[in-house]
Amino acid sequence: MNFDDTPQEAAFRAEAKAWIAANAPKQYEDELKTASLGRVRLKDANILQVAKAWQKKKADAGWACLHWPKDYGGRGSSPIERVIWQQEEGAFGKLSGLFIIGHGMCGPTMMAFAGEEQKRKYLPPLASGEKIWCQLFSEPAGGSDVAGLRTRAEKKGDNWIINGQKIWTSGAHYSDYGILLTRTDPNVPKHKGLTMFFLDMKSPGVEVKPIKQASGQSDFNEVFFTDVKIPDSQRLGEVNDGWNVSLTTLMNERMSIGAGVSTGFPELFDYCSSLMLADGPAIEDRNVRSRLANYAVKASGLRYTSLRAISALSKGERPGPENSIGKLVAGSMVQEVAMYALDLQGAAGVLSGPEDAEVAGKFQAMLLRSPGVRVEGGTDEIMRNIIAERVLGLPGDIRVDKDVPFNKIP
Amino acid sequence: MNFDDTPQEAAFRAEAKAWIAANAPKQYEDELKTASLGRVRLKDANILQVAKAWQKKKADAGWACLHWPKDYGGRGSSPIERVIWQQEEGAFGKLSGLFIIGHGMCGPTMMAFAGEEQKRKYLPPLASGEKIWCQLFSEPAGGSDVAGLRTRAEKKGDNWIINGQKIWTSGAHYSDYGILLTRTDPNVPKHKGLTMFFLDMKSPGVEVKPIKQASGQSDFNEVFFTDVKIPDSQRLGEVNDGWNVSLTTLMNERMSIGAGVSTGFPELFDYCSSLMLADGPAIEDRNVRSRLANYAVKASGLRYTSLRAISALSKGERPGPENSIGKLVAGSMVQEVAMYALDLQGAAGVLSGPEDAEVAGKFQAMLLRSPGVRVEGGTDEIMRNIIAERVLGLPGDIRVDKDVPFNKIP
Amino acid sequence: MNFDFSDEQKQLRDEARKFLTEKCSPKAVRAVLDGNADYDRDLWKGLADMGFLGVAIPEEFGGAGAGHLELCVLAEEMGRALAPVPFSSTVYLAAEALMIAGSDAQKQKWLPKIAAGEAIGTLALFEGPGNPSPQNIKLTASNNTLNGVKKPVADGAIADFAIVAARNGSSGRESDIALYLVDFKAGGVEATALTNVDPTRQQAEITFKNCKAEPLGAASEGWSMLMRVLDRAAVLVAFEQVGGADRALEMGRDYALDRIAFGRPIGSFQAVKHMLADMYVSATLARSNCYYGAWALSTDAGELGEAAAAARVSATQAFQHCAKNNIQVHGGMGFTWEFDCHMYYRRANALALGLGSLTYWEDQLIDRMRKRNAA
Amino acid sequence: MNFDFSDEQKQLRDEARKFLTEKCSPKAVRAVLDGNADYDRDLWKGLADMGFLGVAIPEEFGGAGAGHLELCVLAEEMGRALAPVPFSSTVYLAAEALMIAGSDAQKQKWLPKIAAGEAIGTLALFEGPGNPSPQNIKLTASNNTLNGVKKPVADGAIADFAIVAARNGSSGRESDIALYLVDFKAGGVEATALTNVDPTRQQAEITFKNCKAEPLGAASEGWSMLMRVLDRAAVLVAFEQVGGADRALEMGRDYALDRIAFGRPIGSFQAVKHMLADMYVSATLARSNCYYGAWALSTDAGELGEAAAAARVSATQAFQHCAKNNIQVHGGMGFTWEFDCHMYYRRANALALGLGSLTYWEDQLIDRMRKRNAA
Repeated sequence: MNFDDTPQEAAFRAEAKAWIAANAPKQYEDELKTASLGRVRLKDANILQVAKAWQKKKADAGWACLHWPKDYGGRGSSPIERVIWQQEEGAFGKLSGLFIIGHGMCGPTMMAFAGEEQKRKYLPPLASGEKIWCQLFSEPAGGSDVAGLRTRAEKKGDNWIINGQKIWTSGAHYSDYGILLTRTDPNVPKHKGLTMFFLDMKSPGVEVKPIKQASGQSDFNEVFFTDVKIPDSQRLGEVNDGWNVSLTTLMNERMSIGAGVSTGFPELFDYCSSLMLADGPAIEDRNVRSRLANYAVKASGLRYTSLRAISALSKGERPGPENSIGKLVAGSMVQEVAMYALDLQGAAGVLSGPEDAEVAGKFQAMLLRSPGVRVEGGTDEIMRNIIAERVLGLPGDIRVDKDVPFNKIP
Repeated sequence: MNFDDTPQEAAFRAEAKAWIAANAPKQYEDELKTASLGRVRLKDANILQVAKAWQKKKADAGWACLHWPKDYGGRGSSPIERVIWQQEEGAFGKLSGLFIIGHGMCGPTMMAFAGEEQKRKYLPPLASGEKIWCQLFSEPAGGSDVAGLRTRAEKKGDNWIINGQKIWTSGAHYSDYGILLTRTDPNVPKHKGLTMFFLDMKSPGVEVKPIKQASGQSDFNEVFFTDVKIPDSQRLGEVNDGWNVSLTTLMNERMSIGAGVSTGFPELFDYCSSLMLADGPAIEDRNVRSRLANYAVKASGLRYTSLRAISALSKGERPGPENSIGKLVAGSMVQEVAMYALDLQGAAGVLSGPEDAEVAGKFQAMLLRSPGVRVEGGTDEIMRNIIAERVLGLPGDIRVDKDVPFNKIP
Repeated sequence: MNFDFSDEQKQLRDEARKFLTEKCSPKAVRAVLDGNADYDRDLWKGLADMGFLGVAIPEEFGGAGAGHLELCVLAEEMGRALAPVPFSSTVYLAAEALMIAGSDAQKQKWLPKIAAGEAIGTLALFEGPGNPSPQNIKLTASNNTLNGVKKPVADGAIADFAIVAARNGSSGRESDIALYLVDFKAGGVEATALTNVDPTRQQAEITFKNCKAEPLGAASEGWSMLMRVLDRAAVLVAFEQVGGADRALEMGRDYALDRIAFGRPIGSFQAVKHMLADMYVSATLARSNCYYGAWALSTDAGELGEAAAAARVSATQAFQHCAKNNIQVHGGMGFTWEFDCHMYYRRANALALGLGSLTYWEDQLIDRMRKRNAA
Repeated sequence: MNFDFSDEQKQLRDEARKFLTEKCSPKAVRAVLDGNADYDRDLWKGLADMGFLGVAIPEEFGGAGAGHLELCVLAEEMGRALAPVPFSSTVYLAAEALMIAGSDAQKQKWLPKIAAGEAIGTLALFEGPGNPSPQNIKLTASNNTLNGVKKPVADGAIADFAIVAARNGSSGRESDIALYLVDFKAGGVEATALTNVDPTRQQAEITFKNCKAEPLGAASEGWSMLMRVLDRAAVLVAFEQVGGADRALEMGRDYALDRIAFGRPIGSFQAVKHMLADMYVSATLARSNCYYGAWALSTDAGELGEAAAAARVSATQAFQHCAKNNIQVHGGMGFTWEFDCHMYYRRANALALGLGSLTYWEDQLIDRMRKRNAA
């Protein structure tokens, strides 16, 4: 049991470190480090431009999408090299936030189901960040029940005509392309009537509207489709086999590790370390200490769980769905942490303006953003189901809609 | 909003108070007061004899089963008078523990379904505690799914022949009679093939075995039936209508209020009030205080919830299933309280012998008994279902066994 | 025993609910949330016309003289409706302080205006982070002139007057703290609204510069009067919290019945059912604790201190719990600005802090239980 | 990086599990539970023969000299199997103390016996309620003679020797505390077994009356050596706790798959599924914290103090959580003596206290995190 790199790993790390030291946009490092929950923003610069520039620079030097084949704009690296890169890239990795969906979900799906020409055409600019992709699965009627989607695709000659609405599409407003899951046959059970496509987001009939979140920010969009035309050549997988195609996408989402979930603990510990309460330093208050200790072991537990997953990777093993505990634990924890931090501030905890609030309103922002964390990318309840079914092997929920034609489901 | 009795209530209270002061077995009061979770025991006396004597005394003076009709050994009191009696009887009420099943479940079922002669014959001695009754519903295969029971009753002439096994029967070993739920038709869906009887527990073929609990005590029994004969005249309700009969019984169980669940909080507060920790009185330790406050508001919340239910009674309203929160909250709380009390004792918390352990091992006994509280009379999960369905009106669970003949269910 | 509200009080509740459903729809609340108004003036006027603002104010001072049980009933409804008006600062804090400590002249001047909706009052207590305690009060008073800064002050920038806790001694004892009444017209008062977690209830910073003030009550008893005001307000705010918790629970329940996923209402999944059952449990425990608080408040019983702290702790937990999990039951939609869930979440977290933190009240509860046991 | 046990260590685990499945069945554990034996002598002998007792003892002292990662692996298996033997007291406490502080002669005398299963040792630290702290140690030592009472002492009434924490000064400083080694044959030792929550592991009271003892290590460093022993033991006990938690989780999972209610496996109800998922989560967090502890223990890293406290806190919570809810998943049957659930519940609650309470270790964790941040 050790934390040492293998010689090859060490060599790779050194190379990455050196290149990053020489090329990373240092001027934003501090701002990126302190960025809290939700979409990262920069005070005096357009995050999109900064991110695209950094991604392009990485791509030109062969540091983009490391685990992708060279032909498609990657480096053909091993999973562990990818993790080492993430460790070395550190705060600058937050600039990749805009590409995560494209690199983590759309790319792998294209790689698995697009034609060779299409791959050579679309993947390199996706890897280099010149083109941004989004994922169009969720719908208002869908929610956790992704396969319940209603967006219709009807064949007209060599084209498909799309009508419907998607929601929770992150980055749709600045995306160039998207992968789209549609219903092509409502007369069969819901998982059997879906088909996947990719499309140009600039196509006529595509309308993007930002969603204002409970937190007041807008990290997501609604996307409306009115008679949008997609050539059959942009179909991914067989007609009505879209559900299986989408599983590839979702699996890849869950595979991404080391990314590190935010628990809010480091922020809370720092805050308590300097905070003075009525009768002494907060850090010496036994109630504070007990709360901190309980959060501390969750935070460290998650950290070491991901180190174990990385070790599995480095041995060429495939880390299992065990990783889904990260989001489950961190989601409700970050919310509790925020509430407790406000509690420690007393009545003034209600103030959220950067100038009036403690530590620039960090915890107030955390409080307002945290409910989303328990929902996005799978609710706590879905995560528990995943753990219970895939890890512990317990039976799935009873599916009343299993063999019912979609258009017969209430 | 006030805590005052109406004039009638005040008069009744005064009468009860006076009679109890003059007649209660004072010598056991302290012991009864400090009795913790589980079946009450007395050091130098047989609890069964003491309890029966007190019950008989009450009956002779017209203080037994107050809400029952006079003809059946009761007093024809209003529900609120019954509560006032319980308040005045105080710790002596714990002596009624042995009769709770009989008075709370068997009696009402007999009243609703037995013939007039049978009622006049069986109910008065039940009320006076001369005869003790038990309830034979649960089975090893049943658990939360009571209607899944397998004990067979087959008609032979004017008799029914019973074969099978019951479990979790409290007091079976000292009971004279019992009400018994059996399966009379396995070829119909499970709720439709049940029939209820009452029987003499001394009947040939009835064998009672105590169950040793995880806590080491034995508060319950298994009861085995081998070709036990029950005359058809002791059938309660129609053949195959036993499920509806049993609902009467179970409803009555849930109706009993004011009984007061044990949360362990008063014991913990007293303990902390005198306990010294390394750096001062426990009660001044901010961690202890926060824990205590959280338990305190649960305990007081339950206390006042039952006062609200009593007020409803006193207005002649029927308190709803809201009362089922009591057991749900208290069950897991008493377990947490016990664990925390041991934690406060440090390594010595592991000692459980009355002479070596803190406060005579009260909290160690609580720790070992508490898991049962979360299960007996409906698990936490069943309680949450009851609240969700009967109080909040949410849908029942999906029932795969609903219309399936019993003998076709896995 | 009747541990419940009277039929008349229940009628008042129905009346208030009907009124608020009409005059204080989510749409109305959003007008303030979105910053189109600092509070809902029409609603405020309406509450005055209904006689709600002065329900607990004696008739001789222009109120209805009904009592505090009636005020508890109204507080619950205000919480349910998220009423975007300075009700708690004006009615639970300013009016209560005046009734406890005010001179006849002071009562005559302000209480009728409060009842008529013509004056907004508040309590200026906090000076930045921290909970109520004498040493946290730095604002000075010398010959009735105040200098210092209070923040946050609920509804401070829309208030006409404030009860101010000030330091007029340096013995380090509670007796250093005195209460003053400041008419904002008097000058020397500068109030600015501050961004806060719940925009439907204003928070402000108030700077007092050589500000003339009149003493409220005996100087040396400032602190004990303040504690009494906070205890009484704690019960009333707890009713607002219970009202909010109940509403959040209902919203979650209704959505769980409507929303279909996997071919069935999500309310048929135990994960959702049991989440809602647990919300019901904490809301019920809080309500019961509040009823005891209401009894103690209305009878000014010796138990008030303990009852208020228990109601406060229990109701704070319940509203935060229900508001948080109401969003969870709603899933993604619950996290949109468009759905109302977040308005309850914001209010729950704001009310949790307004009179001092949960931890502070836990501490108060234990102190008071110890006193009782000692007695 | 390889943040995992090596293949050899995993082989050792399989070997140990195979051995314990055979030699330490629930039936064997019950023999001790029911009081038919004070510990399982055959098992103890078997562990010696397998070389498990001396796995971390250097070869020169009759051990296998394998190391502490191997000992962590074994500890987990001992926890899984609820092994009713004095393993933790003898191996984690007594042997560790000897290896840290013992003279060559002391090591030569006792370590080989431990490895051979011929000597049971323990640590006599506690004197009634309370956590480890110098002022809680009243037992006196003057010219190597001990007087006082220790309680509880794990396996005290079956031990052949003990490491005793004693007071040999009254400066009120940690340096007043020294460690001594007492051979129970020497006399002046009276040990009685005491009833405890987990009868499968003995707890005793030991009275030392004019008992001759040899100093262990430098007198003035008694307390710091003791702290070091406790930190090392904390990691090892944490592995026992994780082993127990995992087993309790498996028992619950298996029962949820077997047990049919309402016509379906109870494991298909979300209430049960999610309870088990949450058990899995805490067991996984604990395991990961323990791995870090194992690394720090085996490398004697400066992080040991913090890592040990984190492993201890996390594993204590996990085992208590899993043992408690394993009973709940089993419903009524889980509360019978006949089912094994309660044996895990008892062990979980006993291990939670053995080295000092959860609260104590939470406190230690924060102290150590502060030190690191200060550094």
